[in-house]
Amino acid sequence: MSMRLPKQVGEWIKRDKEIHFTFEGQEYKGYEGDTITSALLAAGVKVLGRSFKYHRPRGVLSLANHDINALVTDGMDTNIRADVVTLSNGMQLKAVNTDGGVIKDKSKYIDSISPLLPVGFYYKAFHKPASLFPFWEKVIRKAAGLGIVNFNYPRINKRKLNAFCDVLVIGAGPSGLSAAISAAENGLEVILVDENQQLGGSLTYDYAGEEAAQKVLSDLVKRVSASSNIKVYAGAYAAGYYQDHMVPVVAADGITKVRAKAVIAATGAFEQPPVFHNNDLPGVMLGSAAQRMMHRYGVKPFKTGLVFTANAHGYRVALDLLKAGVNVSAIVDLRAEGQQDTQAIELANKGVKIHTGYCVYEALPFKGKLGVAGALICPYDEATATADVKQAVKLDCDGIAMSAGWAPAGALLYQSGMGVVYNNDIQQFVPNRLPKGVFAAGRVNGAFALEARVSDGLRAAAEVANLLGKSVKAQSVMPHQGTSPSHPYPFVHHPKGKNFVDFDEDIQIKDFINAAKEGFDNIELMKRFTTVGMGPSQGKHSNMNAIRILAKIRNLPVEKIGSTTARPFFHPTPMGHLGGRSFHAHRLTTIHAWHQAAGAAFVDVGAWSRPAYYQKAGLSKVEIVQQESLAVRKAVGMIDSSTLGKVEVCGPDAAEFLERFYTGVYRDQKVGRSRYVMLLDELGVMVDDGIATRIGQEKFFVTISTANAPAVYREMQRWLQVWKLNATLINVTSAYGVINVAGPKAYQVLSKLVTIDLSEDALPMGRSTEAEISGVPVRIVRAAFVAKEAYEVYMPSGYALNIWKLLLEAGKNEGICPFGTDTQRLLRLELGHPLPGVDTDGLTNPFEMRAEKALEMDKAFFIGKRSLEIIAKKPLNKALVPFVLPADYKGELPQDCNLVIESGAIKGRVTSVAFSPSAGRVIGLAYVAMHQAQLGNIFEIRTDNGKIAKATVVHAPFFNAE
Amino acid sequence: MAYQLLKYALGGEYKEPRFFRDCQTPKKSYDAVIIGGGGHGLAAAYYLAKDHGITNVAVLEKGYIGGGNTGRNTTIVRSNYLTPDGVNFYDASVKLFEGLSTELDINLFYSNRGHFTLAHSESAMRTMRWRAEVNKHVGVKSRVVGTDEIAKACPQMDLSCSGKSPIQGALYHEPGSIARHDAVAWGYARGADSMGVEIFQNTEVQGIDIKDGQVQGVQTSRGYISTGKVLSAVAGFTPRICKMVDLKTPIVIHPLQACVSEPMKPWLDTILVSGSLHVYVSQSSRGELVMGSSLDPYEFHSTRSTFDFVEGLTSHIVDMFPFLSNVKIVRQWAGMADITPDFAPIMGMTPIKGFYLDAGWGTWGFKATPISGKTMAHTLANDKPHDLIHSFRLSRFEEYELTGEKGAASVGH
Amino acid sequence: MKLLNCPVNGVRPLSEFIFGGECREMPNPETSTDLEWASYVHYRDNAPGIKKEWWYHSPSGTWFIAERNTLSDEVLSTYLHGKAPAKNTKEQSA
Amino acid sequence: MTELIKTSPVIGAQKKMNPIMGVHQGMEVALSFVDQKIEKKHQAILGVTDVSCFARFAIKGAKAAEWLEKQGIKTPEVVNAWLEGAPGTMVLRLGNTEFLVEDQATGNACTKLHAFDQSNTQDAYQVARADAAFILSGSEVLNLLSELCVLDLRDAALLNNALVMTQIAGISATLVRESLAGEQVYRIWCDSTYGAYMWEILIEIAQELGGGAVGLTCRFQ
Repeated sequence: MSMRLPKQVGEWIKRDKEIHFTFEGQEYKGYEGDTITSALLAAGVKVLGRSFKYHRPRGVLSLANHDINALVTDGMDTNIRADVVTLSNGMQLKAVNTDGGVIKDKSKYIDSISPLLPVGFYYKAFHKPASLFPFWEKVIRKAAGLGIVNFNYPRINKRKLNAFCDVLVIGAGPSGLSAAISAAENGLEVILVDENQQLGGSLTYDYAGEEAAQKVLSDLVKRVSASSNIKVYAGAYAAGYYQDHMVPVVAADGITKVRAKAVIAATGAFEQPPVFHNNDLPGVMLGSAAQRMMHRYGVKPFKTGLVFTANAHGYRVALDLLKAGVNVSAIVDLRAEGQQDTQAIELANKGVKIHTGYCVYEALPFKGKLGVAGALICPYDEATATADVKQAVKLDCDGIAMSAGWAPAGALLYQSGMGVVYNNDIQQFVPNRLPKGVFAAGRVNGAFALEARVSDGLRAAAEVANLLGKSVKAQSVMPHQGTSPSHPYPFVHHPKGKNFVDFDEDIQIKDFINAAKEGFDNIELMKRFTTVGMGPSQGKHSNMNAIRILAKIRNLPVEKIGSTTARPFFHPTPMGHLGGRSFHAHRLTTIHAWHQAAGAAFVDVGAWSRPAYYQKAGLSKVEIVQQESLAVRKAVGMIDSSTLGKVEVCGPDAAEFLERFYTGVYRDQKVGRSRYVMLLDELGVMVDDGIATRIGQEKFFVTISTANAPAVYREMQRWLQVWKLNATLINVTSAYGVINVAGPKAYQVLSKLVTIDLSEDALPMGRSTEAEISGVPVRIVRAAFVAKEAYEVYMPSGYALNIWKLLLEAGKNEGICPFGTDTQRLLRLELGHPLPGVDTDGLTNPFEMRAEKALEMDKAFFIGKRSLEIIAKKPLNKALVPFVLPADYKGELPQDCNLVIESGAIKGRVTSVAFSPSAGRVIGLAYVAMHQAQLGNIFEIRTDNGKIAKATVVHAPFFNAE
Repeated sequence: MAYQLLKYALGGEYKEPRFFRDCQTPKKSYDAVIIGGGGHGLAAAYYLAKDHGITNVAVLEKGYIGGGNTGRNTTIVRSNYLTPDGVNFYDASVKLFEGLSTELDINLFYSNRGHFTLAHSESAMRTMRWRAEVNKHVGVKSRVVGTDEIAKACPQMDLSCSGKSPIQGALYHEPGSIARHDAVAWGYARGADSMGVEIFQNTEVQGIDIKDGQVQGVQTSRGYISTGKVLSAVAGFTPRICKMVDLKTPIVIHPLQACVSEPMKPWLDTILVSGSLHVYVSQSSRGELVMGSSLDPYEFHSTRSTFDFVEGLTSHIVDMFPFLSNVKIVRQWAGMADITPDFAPIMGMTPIKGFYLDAGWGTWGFKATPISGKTMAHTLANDKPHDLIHSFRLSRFEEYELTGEKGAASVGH
Repeated sequence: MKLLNCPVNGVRPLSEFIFGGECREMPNPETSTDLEWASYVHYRDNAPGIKKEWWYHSPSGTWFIAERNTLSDEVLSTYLHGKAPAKNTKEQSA
Repeated sequence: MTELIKTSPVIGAQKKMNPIMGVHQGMEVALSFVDQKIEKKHQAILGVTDVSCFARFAIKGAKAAEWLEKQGIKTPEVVNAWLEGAPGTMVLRLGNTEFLVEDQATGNACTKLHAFDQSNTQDAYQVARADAAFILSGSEVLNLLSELCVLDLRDAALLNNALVMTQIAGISATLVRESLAGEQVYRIWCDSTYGAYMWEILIEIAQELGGGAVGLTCRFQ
């Protein structure tokens, strides 16, 4: 039967736009602007879900995303918050966490065995005997969790934007709206955020039977939309507060990261459920929820109901219910003195029976706990918090509205570093210390009366304006008048329990008492043991009540209990939103497109993508690499080495800089000569190596290995500052392309393109020269990294692709063969060159690499020298040696990182190993114990499958070893 | 239904005893004082009493027990380290964990899931083989596996990681497990308390009294306590305690963050770690995805959360599991990790007689809880370091004898 | 995200910076003992407090010093190495 | 010997969109993408143009400004600023002592500067650069930038002759706003090896927002 009311003033639904959907297989209709829940309620559906632990039927509690009673799935998405997700046509919805439907849920039996499952029971069960735990674990895991994840859900990349403002106002209730307007009038740029689709906060539902609130609201909203200084984000929540006033604002279409100069949290308060037996039955709801139903969605909460209250708000709710035609059978007020205001009088005049000093002892379920059949009420003694059951009376009703108090929505303020005190006039924590630029206004700040909330907003706005350099008159707020909006202990104990504090986790009063008995009697331990507030609604409806209970248990003032830290997020936030468009920055050389066309298999090196080798149909990677390497040994090959780090060191102190930075000598280096450079860290660990070419009296050109380039260049910059040398560093990594032409025929090929003499005599190893290729200035360096006859050609990177093509053309007859990094690895291994990061690790020192020749220990200083002097005094315990396997070796090929084993003990490891077609055998580099390191010694490598390969220590280079 | 539960059904009054006494006033002196009521400190207290009969012990906790990194980590237990010493140490820990629920008579939900360290590059694969070979050598079940085996264990994962960093293989570590972290602290607390150890919460150490290089006692917010032996097991607070005794260490504090999703029905059975994507993820017994990432990029002695962390983590998670786009993160938090230069702990004796250090746990402390407790108890009781922790001694830095765990650090991660 | 004031480029989000560790005086390698040197390279003044730190602004390649409270994360001042401390301001530079 | 031409660092990414290629300032670049009418529309909403081909000259060192002035090039007084240092030529001051001179469609200062040999000038060292450079225009350009850059780039925050070295799409880049043929456009320079990546991101977002690639011809006709 329909519960839809006639058109309400200010309702959010468009009655001319019908929307059709199904829930649990049944067809329903709602209106545009309905949430899933409001449409179901309008259709008379009360049971919206099943609880997490006991599978109890659940209906509306807050209708404001302060609980997760109504979680549904549409088959595609899961854990959809039905209370706040707006309805759309064709939705096919089911409740999550049921076994056979929300009404027939087969797991409902758990509720009846709940006495077996007290708080923390799972710590005390299932582990004995240990052998059975895996079985129990399966059972438990099956019971855990809420919705089922859909593995076919599409990847969503939501945009993440940045926005800036003077002041961010969070919450568009009376205080937030007033603050925003006032700030804007003071010339400040304002962003106003509210999680609801429409502005107004409580002004959109808390009417007390009148329309005054409506008028206030429409006036405020008019002024907001009239202001050019206010940008409004409605239907968007502030997910958290982060350092320096950064607040991510989450909307359906993505996140806006707002960076503000000041933040005003006008976030209001969450209504808290009073706790009594069966307070979770469908039909038992918060007063504010009932008001939202009526005024936002034009839905009647129930036909005959009573209001269980302990504050003035309950009376306002009752008036709204009457206005909506609900038969209010009684107001049950926990407080002996009740309420003496106009609303109370009006209700009395309207003939509503008011029981002061009474409680709802229990809500009476009808069959299957699917709804409320009535309520048992009885006198209640606030001092002892006991109910006089003997005098219990039964009232018939199909619903109960609860208004007993509020908890400040202070999460973001806590995250910003707020300090709080407990205000006894309003029985609420309020800020007493806020960081610079953070302000609170409205109910979160303890202001409850409408006028107080408005003036508190103006007060905050004035303080912001003054902070940001305006000078405006300070505003005062009058302190709270009348009864407390919150009751200090709205709990009705009951032998049968089922008086719920945390609806997410099915936690009852006795769970807290028992947890305390077991020693979990401070709020953090209690939270962890009972899991209160750890569910998806993050304690919005439960943390404050938990604190009140613990205070009572320990007989301490609430203030002494303190509260748990409120961590982000305010509402659970989708990973697709948070991740956004995940960027994957990568670097490509100018020649990349050619490599792709040529079928290169790419490998990531640092941020770069480099050809590992060039695929050929029908050939394995290993075969290709061997072919490419043979081409270099027998004819000529070329590789795009543009990714090398390149730095020019200029100035009078250029050589001095290199002498301090690297381990070698550069002072006496002649222009046009190249020298090896090795970099250590201050511990004497080998970090990187490369080549330094002197290209002018005061100018060196230094190469850094690809992956280390950014870090090494940073270190160069830092040390230059520290040493205060007269030198300038220029990072030319991307400015120059590098093509390494290598092999016996490299000379022939290159000579076709340059006019100068490249012969061994004219340009021996370690020399460099300037030249031209088709009018393009290039530098040619003789370096022997992959082959003795090799030329590194440097050119402005814009020309690299076309010069690469020229070389290919020029080398046609010589059979020039492009090769990749895998082949380069083999080639340099054949020459016995260790690679930093491959043949070294995070602890390797030059002695272990047997690279003493690269160290000039007589220099006054180089980075790491002092540590090397200390290390040199210790016995060396391993060394890097070149090794070969017998030419006739037939066993499993050893792999990099296989271990060197001697009489069952680890003595070292292989760092590089491969079959060298040029050497005709398996060659490699390995760390071995010193006593194994001498030439000709045989040591044992354990291969993947555990077999032993006997390796012999040799001299490098390998391919002409003998 | 497990019989242990029946007792709650029968007999109305709830008769569960306290896990541990509510100690308020310390005695004048104790045989040993343990600073830090986290897993490590409580475990050390437990084994001091159980293995060595030393029960006149006070545990001093500034906040509440298990409230530090014990309650903030992502609860992964494994032993697939790089050096034989490291592997042996953590393997001993795994073996203790396996029997711990029974020993402490509390269900730790110790759940053996298997642990994949994903490799997205050849250099990462090299490190995986290195670790696998060392693990095999000392008898720990780790091996290099290909993408087919990963796909079998986690068919839902996009092995190409949305095409951004294709997975090439992994190190599979069979013993990899997760556990209910709080319960570990509570279980040790109960065990230690039942043997006479006194646990003081909300008790802050304000100074440590030393005469001629020998510990005399500690000044606390509950008064002076005299003792000859002090164990510092305070993770992120180590520098503050060491400053009290003027002890230099290489430790630096970086926040380490984690977050948890809303609960969903179980689907992720294994533990996944990706070094290059800086992601580790498992699904808890509650059905939440528990996710962590790499350390915060700079020194900071606090536990505040950053948005950068959760942005980076989720973008990588969604690369691995595109279908999680609309699954929600409920909560994020942070701990203070005490990082050492060689990614191994600092354990044992110090130049100050009677001052023992259990620190440098960085991102790997929870998994070592039982064995650190056991070996530190042994070290205190015998005043000489347990064999398992010899290579973790503080003096290794001055001696230029850093542990090889650093080796892997610079090798393709 | 935290903001940091680069002495050359002004206030920027932390994502533009790289932390370079504590800025420490190197002892004289010639006169220092092995132990002094070992403790210089390995040990840190790691208790919370106000530290001189290296920070690097990547987009401009600028190393500078920040005096930062490692307990509160408050930055007291930033300046180029060797230059006189400049007051830390938070106006957006442009 | 035939003069070689350079190729734009984003040529690989551009060719996927089969533009009409051509040579400008000795570099092969995309002159136009399919249809001029559409390009005009993109330009008005969110147009992305690759101007990596513009001639550039860069110099670094304590005496760099002095040296440029000697060659008759005006330089910005303050750090991180730019001005028109010669007709049709932008002079960007990158930090304290580094300058980037860039000839716009009409400028021609760089050729002269390159010709000048400063091998023996002290404290003024020529910087070899390879930039990927772009022009962003249109009504949605701030919308795009608000996703890619964490700085406030609105008119009030980014002064007319200001220059920012920041991160765009996660990589280091230099950005200024200039007025080009009467419209406010943003200029972006980044390391050429990131050019293809930058181009693809810019185009991806531009297309989402109703814009797209704009060729040199359309931009400068």
